[in-house]
Amino acid sequence: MADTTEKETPKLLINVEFSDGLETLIKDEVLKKREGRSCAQIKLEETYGGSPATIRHLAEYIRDNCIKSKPELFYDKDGVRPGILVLINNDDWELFEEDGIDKHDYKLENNADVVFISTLHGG
Amino acid sequence: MADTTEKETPKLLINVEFSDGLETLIKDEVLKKREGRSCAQIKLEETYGGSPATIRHLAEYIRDNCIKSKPELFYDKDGVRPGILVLINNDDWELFEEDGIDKHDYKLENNADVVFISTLHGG
Amino acid sequence: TMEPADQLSRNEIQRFSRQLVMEEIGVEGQLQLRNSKVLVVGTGGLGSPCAMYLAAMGVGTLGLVDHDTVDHSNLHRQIIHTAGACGSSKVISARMTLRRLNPQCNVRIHDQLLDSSNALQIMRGYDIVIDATDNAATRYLVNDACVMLGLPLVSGSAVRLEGQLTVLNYAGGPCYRCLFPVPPPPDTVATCSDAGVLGVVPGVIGCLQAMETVKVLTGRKSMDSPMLLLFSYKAAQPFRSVRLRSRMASCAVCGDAPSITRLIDYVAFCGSGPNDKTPDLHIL
Amino acid sequence: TMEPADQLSRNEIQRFSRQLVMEEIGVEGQLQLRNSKVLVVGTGGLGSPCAMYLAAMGVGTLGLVDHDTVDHSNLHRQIIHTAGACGSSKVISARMTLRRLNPQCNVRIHDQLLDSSNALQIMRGYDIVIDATDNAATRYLVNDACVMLGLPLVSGSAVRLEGQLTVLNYAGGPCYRCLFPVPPPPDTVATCSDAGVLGVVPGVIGCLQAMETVKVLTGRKSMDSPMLLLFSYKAAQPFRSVRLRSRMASCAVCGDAPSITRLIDYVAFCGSGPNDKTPDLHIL
Ligand SMILES: [Zn+2]
Ligand SMILES: [Zn+2]
Repeated sequence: MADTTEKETPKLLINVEFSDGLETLIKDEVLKKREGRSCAQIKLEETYGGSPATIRHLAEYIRDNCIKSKPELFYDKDGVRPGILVLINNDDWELFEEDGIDKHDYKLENNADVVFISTLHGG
Repeated sequence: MADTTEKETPKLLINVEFSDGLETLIKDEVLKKREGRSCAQIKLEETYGGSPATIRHLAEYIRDNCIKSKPELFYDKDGVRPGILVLINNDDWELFEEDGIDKHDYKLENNADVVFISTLHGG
Repeated sequence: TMEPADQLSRNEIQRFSRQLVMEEIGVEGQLQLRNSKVLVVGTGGLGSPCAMYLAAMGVGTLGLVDHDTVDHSNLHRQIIHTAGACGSSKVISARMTLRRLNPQCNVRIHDQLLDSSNALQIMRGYDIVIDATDNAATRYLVNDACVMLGLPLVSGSAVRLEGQLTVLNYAGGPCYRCLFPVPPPPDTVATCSDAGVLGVVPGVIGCLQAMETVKVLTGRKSMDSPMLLLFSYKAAQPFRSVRLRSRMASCAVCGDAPSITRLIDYVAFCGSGPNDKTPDLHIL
Repeated sequence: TMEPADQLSRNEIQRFSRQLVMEEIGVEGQLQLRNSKVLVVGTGGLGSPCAMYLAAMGVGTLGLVDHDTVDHSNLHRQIIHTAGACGSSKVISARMTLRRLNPQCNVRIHDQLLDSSNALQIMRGYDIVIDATDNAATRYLVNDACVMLGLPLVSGSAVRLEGQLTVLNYAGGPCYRCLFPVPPPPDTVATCSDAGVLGVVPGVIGCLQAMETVKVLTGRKSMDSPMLLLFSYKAAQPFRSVRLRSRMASCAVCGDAPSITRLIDYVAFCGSGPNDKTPDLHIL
């Protein structure tokens, strides 16, 4: 049971990585290099308006707090912008989309690993 | 507490993989293909003569029960033969050698992952 | 064109002896390579090693599509082209190198910009297609044509210090549009020209494209869950394999009720084309 | 020999522009490559792509050691050699290809079998050594000479459908003898000649050797725990990175009290040499 009397609101800790160019969008103070990868630990509320935190809450948090400029290069009106692949615990987030439920509404657990990757087109 | 009254002796289940040619030494009936890798699940006793099961017990078990022929190509008088690298939970087993304690005496836990890899010399 | 063979020549037995001794290739696999027709779209950083290894390993017919000419700034990564070929047609330069490597390989060149008017005609008759292109519009074009022709697509890409590899439209797996139904905004697409690329990065991915092609041609490609391989020069663990979605029933081209049944205008669809310079934004 | 340069020529700026735009290389990194001397031991399956990409990317001086001649059975994987070079010296054939790719690269050839009598002399003066050899005895020889000369060693190997890669004798990491103090029994050592090899497998590893070399030369190689990269054609996840031990204080050549302080007889040590045919055991 969550104890909400005096203490801080419970938080979720999400391990986020930005890859294949997306890291250039993110503020330097947010990024930590971990074994040559660009990572960030992001604290979310456990619930937003009574509902559990989802990928959408994470992406909106990043858009609002972590992007240097041009948040639309990360998140457009419909969600994470086209051309960004999202991995949840190292699997394509589409594997978690259930019938009729958008993948943005995937519920995050504490300590989840989320990777945002830009698709590459060059060669 | 281990209950040794009526039931089977407790067992350790070890996930073993043979790689880079070593799989050709192993009996077909022992090997299972898992995502293109040559694996085996090996059951060890929790203890041997009162001492916990180690890599040496695992290697001797393999030598005695899993090798098609020529066990000396896997295990010589001193242990796992030269030219075989052993990974415990995906790390070089040498990382687990402690002062004065041979790496063969590393204690195995239930569900440990052990990989035996032949060094390659060709090019 | 090459007649299908049902046995290897003495010359081939000698040349491919190191592949013939392995049960995973063997005479049967070598004949499958010999009787295969592979189309490599793009003879740049990815297409260079990919085409060279496919020819060297014994693929019988290799098609090359490219409309470009060799430039000095290509040479650090496009190892199929020599310094002396600067200014010449890429497919002609590439064919010369492939002939030097394996004179028995039948190299067909298509010195054209692949577009909606010619793609199906060029691609028809091949067994598998390698996407070694350098822009989003051509990637959607190649994908849609592969779906329409029922061809597996070995897709690779590389920019800066990163690379990506996946086999598409194969064994119930996704096509490119299943993964990316909506094209990225043009100003988010980095090219090798403006973002740069380390020469060996497309080298690694191009080799792996040749490897995946051999797996498909010899029937050794796993039908299990489709995977995406991610490569990063800077990471302590430079490779990562990721499980991908299956084919999407909702896909506009390979789905259950496709809305795209003939090739469209891909430059309009993506908002930029193969010849566009990327806006000077220096972001990916 | 080449004088060290402190700026790039116009030709180099054009040729390497795609590498110059990246901060991880840039002008400084490109000059480091330009002023580096890299020795590639072996111009076979691993040495072919490795030397080609190093020359293409702008390494200034590239040494090649090999005593062998090109054989038809090499061509499926040794893409530095053309079919027309069969019968010729490998280092001469390799130099011809490298000159075509980058005439500015200074290629030094050593048309010799590397052995204890000549190794230190050949290797001295290089900044880094690539082990692209094909037998255990030469691997111990190259390792010991690198330790004695204080040179990092980029070690690659490939047989059948598997490959291995690691950087040795670098930043407190292990040398080859730290990993393998005792040589393997000769009848457990598979060679490409008898066990076979798929052409592109050494291609992948050779490219990755070139990549690791660039990291070391430009000072971008992580000093963190040493890693071994394992590659397998058949695995759904074809790469695996493994943490390795550090340098062993007990190592006979790089340890705190080395017993090997000059080169030994490596053929006797391993029980087989570079020219031996492996016994017909067909196991690895
Ligand atoms: Zn689709
Ligand atoms: Zn050592």
